[in-house]
Amino acid sequence: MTLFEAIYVTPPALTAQAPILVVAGPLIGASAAALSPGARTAWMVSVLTAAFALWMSVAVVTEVAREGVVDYALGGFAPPLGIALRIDALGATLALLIASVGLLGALYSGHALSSEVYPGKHGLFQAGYLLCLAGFLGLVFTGDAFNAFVFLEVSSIGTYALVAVGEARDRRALPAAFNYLIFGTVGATFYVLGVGFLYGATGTLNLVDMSVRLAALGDNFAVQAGLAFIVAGLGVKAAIFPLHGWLPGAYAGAPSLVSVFLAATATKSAIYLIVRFVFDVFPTGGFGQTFLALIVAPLAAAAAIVCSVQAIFEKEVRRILAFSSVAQVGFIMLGISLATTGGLSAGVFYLVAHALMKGALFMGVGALAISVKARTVEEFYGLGREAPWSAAAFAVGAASLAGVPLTMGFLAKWSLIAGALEAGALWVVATLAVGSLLTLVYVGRLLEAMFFRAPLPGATRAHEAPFGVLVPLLVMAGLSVWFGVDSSLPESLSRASATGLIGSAR
Amino acid sequence: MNAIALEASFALNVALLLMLVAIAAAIAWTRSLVAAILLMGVYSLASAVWLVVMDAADVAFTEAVVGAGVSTVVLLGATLLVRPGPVRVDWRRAIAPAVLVVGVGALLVLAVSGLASFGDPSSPANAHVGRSYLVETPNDIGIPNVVTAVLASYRGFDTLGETVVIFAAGIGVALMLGFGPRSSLPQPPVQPGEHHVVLRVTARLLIPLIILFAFYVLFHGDLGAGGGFQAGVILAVAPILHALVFGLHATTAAIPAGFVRGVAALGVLVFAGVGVVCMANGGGFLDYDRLFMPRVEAMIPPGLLGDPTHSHNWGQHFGILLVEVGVLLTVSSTMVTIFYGFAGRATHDVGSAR
Amino acid sequence: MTVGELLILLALGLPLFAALVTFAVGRMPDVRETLMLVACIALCIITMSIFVRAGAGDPPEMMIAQPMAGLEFAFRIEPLGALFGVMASVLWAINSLFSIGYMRGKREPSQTRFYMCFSLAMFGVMGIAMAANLFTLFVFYEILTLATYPLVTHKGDAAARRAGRIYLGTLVGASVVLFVPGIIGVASIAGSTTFTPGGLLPGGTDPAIGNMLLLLLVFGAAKAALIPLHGWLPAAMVAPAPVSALLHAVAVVKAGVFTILKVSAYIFGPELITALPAATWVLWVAAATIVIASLVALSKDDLKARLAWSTVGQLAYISSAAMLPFATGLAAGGMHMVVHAVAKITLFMCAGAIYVATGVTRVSQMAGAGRRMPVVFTLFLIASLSLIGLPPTAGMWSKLLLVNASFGSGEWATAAAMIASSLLSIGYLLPVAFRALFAPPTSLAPDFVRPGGTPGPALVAAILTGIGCIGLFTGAEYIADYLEPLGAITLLETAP
Amino acid sequence: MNFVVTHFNYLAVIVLMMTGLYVLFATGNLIKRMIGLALFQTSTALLYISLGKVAGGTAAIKIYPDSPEAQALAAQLDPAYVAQFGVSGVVYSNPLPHVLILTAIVVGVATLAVGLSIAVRIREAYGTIEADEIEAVRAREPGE
Repeated sequence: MTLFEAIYVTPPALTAQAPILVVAGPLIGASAAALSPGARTAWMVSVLTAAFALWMSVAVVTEVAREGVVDYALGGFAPPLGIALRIDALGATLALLIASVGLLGALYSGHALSSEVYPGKHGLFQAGYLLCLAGFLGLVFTGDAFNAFVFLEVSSIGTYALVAVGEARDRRALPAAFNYLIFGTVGATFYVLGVGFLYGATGTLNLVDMSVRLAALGDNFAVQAGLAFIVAGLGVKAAIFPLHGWLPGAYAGAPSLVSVFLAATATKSAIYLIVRFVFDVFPTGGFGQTFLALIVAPLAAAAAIVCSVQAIFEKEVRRILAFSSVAQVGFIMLGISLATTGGLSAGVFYLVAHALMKGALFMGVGALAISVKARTVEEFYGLGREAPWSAAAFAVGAASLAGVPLTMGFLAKWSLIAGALEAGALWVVATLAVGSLLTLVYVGRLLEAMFFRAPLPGATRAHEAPFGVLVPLLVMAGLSVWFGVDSSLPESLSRASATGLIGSAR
Repeated sequence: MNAIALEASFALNVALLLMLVAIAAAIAWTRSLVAAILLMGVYSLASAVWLVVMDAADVAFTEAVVGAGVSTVVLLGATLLVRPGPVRVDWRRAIAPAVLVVGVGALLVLAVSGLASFGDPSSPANAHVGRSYLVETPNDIGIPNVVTAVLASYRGFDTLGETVVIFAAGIGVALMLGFGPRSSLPQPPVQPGEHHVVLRVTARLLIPLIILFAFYVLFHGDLGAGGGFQAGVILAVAPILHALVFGLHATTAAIPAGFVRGVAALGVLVFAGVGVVCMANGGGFLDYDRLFMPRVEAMIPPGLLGDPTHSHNWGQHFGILLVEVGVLLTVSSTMVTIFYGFAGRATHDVGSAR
Repeated sequence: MTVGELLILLALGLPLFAALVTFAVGRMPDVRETLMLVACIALCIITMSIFVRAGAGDPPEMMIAQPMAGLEFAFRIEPLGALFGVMASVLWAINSLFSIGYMRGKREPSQTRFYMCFSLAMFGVMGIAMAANLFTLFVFYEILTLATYPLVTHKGDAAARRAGRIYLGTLVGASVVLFVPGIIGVASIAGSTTFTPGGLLPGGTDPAIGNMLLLLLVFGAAKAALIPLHGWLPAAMVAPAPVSALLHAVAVVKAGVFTILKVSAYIFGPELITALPAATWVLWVAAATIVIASLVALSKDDLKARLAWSTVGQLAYISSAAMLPFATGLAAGGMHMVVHAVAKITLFMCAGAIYVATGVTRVSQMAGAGRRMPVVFTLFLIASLSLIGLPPTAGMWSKLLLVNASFGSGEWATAAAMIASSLLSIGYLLPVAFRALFAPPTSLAPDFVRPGGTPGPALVAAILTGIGCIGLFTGAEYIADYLEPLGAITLLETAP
Repeated sequence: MNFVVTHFNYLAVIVLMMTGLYVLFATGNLIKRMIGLALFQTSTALLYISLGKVAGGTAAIKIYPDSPEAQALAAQLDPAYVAQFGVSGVVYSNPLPHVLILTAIVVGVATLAVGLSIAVRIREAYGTIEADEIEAVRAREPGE
């Protein structure tokens, strides 16, 4: 974080307001996008809004680097009466990630959308996209348990519709979106239930106030069950095995922009909230960590193995990537449930790495599918020659996913295993090793199809994606490489996140 | 304390809850979709009554309007569009959910055993922040309805989010179902209700009354049960009634779908704009105390609300009013968008994709 | 930029450059191959000057990047690596010469891809040789795996694809599941992965952890083909002969044993190796590998399969050497690495030459073939002698040193296995050359399928390495001196 | 038994919630699923409201302390109770859960609208709203 301490990107008056602007900016932008007369205007609104959110996120990150934690009381009321934003290092990291992916996604949508969504719906689509962006950003910034639910729903309601829009390409998007809506709403309601129990036991919704009161309260069934419901509810959104049933269909069916954005941010923000509750709200070393270690960690390990195997046997590229996401969430949760500084920091690092690589992969799939409607692995045969740049970016993302050295994915796996070794959790090391091996198998299959196979006879020739699609794709893939060679930026952010949550002592 | 009054209200509470359980069981039991939907409406009405017993007047109002009104209409509309057969029941696929439900229920029973007794005034939930709102509202906000004060000011950010959720739902429905009937479609030769003179006259009379009532509910929100949401839903009834009696084409001609969509976005802009104005005046986002610059606030006549002796936080008053207007705009236009979406779909040949 | 850094960049850059040039001028075979030979020779010069500098106590080093704390991408040359680099570059040059003859003789398809991957593999080997730490070594180790994969599947038929899958699966799988956790374990104990003379891991490392790390790293380097991770090597025999030569002599397998030697010398250090029971366990596995592989080799009729199994056994010699609780073992292992490389590449080039000339692959069909190809089979005989360990070939010295080191450290089982294996290798190698050269020609004696027999460049290459087998007999002392920093050996003292 | 009385509301609400959840998962009809979901969400709201009820309290719409209504309400209660838990002489129920549930109800109807519009599009695309029939159609599609 020391990197950011001396950086000032905004005038002081704006810096003080930056936290709320990160969230309110996209909300206002969404309205503007919905009001835009044409597809082009809506796209420009989307890009400008996302850029603004990124700018403000950077301002918040620099402020967090200086202050440690940034508080922002909304409505001028001090918490717990009013709602407060509370941004710690982890929240700032996530915001930076979400806003960056948001901007790249917005840029990408300029061309990618036209082949997937009717032009007349672009304005609404961009509005929905910005609402999702606002929702995820709000989720990682809020310091209020119920406000988090509201932002969870802001992002979710938008997401359901955006996934369903994928019907224009593939009608299976519709049942997938419906499924997602059912799962997601049950999850959100579980979260509300859990918050209800915590509220019943503490009388407050402010997370800081809640943690103070929980520490004084000691063990209580309402509190423990409350956490269980919160983790289960958020676990649906985070696609923690076995609550991931909605994910493969949704990622496979959604328009590629939505898949990119969801894969890179949706599960991540839910994971963030779980971490927040377990490590920040619940007392250190208390029930929350026990719950993670005893319930979540075994499930995460199961996900890392089972879903990797499922990915190996999938035929459709997007579904392979989707199952891979579930498995990778397992990796992340394994790191987090170690509950050590090393493990948590590795989990956060992995989270960022995974967001970037999956973003590049889904963008790559979208770029490759612009000229040919390639869906299955067979239809990907030979695309490596026909669309070399898109394929190369895809390959970089895949390499990072597989953990090839000098990509961010390698460092992520490295720090995860190092964290597990440090914590003495050898079974985690073994799981990670086997999971990585399985990852290599399906990644190898994808790359073999693209680069070492001749196109199927009769397949239409693919063309390179347009420039506007290629640039964000290459940037996204480039980030995976850059951070793989010099990881000081994400490393320091994740380290600060972990020490902010559980201290550097352990 | 007077035990009899408490026990009487407790007995009412128990009776209503048992009634709700019976209705829920009937919903689970029935194979008719229409019956289930109507039972849902009854359920909402019964829970509205229960909510009044629980002193939640605002929630009761909303539940009656939204739960019994909007939800039922939307469900019925969707049912008409999909023309389903009877719900099939397969006992084998009921086993796993039953096990799940029993498990989750057991966990919930365990959880509530950790909660304070029902009605306990000293429970953490009632003693901490909840009580603070009651104590502080007269000073901080200065309006009688504490629920509105919390909703629009203390937790105004939640309400902004809530407005955005509604807006998002409008976007979602519009993306799915389009924006009312396409202009290319031929106008139906016979308007529905064309020959029902009584209906038309009654509707013409009712619509202004509905609009009037909506604004009453909006402005009354500070004082009693009511506010932007309820008012928005009621306001939306006016064009919906118009469409039902005079035909969707007539309504969309008067209030185009694009306009409605714009108003929905405008509502969010109004709400967020209030927040931004507060920020521009040096306060925090949605800090209504900074809604006006001091110079402007001094210009407001003390007797504006008819009671010059009572101290008013003008910023809070106007801030709450403005955001309620924003909520009203978004909610009413989203409700109309949803109606346009479902109703417009009906004029298409259902069953052919797009 | 210092001269040392320049040398490192050149050593890495030349193979990459060769790959690019091959790609660029792929349509002009003559230009392509000339440029490649030029690059080969230039690389030889570079590695030799690195060799000299390292020997003179001025090892080139270079830091490229530091992705994370304790994780460096850096190069530093030490004697073993310098030796490995020279060996690889010289044999690459010779093998390129051979390839040109072989590929043209067989009119193989997709030669451009073939040469490109060849150069990329060399890039990997150079990185491995010069790596300053385990992480850098690992990176190039994987590059080598990936670059050789298209070579193994060069034929492109179902069998080749299957072999490729086994090849990639075993090597990458072992890396991910064993080697990477091993590296990370080292890093989390020592704080870095830098190769440190005397051993990186502190002497007081918990034996339980030390055992685990040693096993992870030794078996993780699956290129060393210790049983049970040997399966990829015979499977990869579907590849063309130059590839087999590259895999078994120059690049892949040597990278494996080189890794084990480096791990033993610079990560654990002689002291820790002596203290760890796992070293003994590895010795037993290696001894078993030596014996089993020799017996299997004896049973194979296909010449290349026989040579492959022989390689499995010979590699286990070097792995044993790395585990011997005796410093001389390391130097002996390093020497055997070179000696075996030269001998094995000769054998494979001979096998390739026979195949190109006559289309014969089975030993049983080669009786009397020596009459028509005396030079090839004489070279085969010389290389066989070196592999068995008989004078006047270099193999004598290295085997003697290895057996001596085993006895010296009380590892009787290892010594016995080595001796037994040498006897067995007489059984599976000598008859090939003898029956070809001295048996009366039968009606089954193969005819040339290619007019002119062995292609010229291939023959020249084999002759060069054949001379090497004998030349190293006299030059062995120089190698021993050079490796002295690892553990002093004097040929005269150890020789009987 | 005492637990059943003091926590009766919570137990009844649990039964309601679980009925909703059961309807949601036990049926394949998409609209019935949405009904189950709505039931589940609405019932969760009842839990919050139960949490906020204060015995003898009234709706949190300020009644001026000296007004006749306030006096009438206070007369029904023990003065000590009013003094301890009342605000300016009137006992109110907790307004916070009401606010939260207002939000939750609105979110519920938003979900319902979006869910049903997707269900309508499913009917148009697949000709059915039964989950197993949709699954059967999907299974016949290429690429599965």
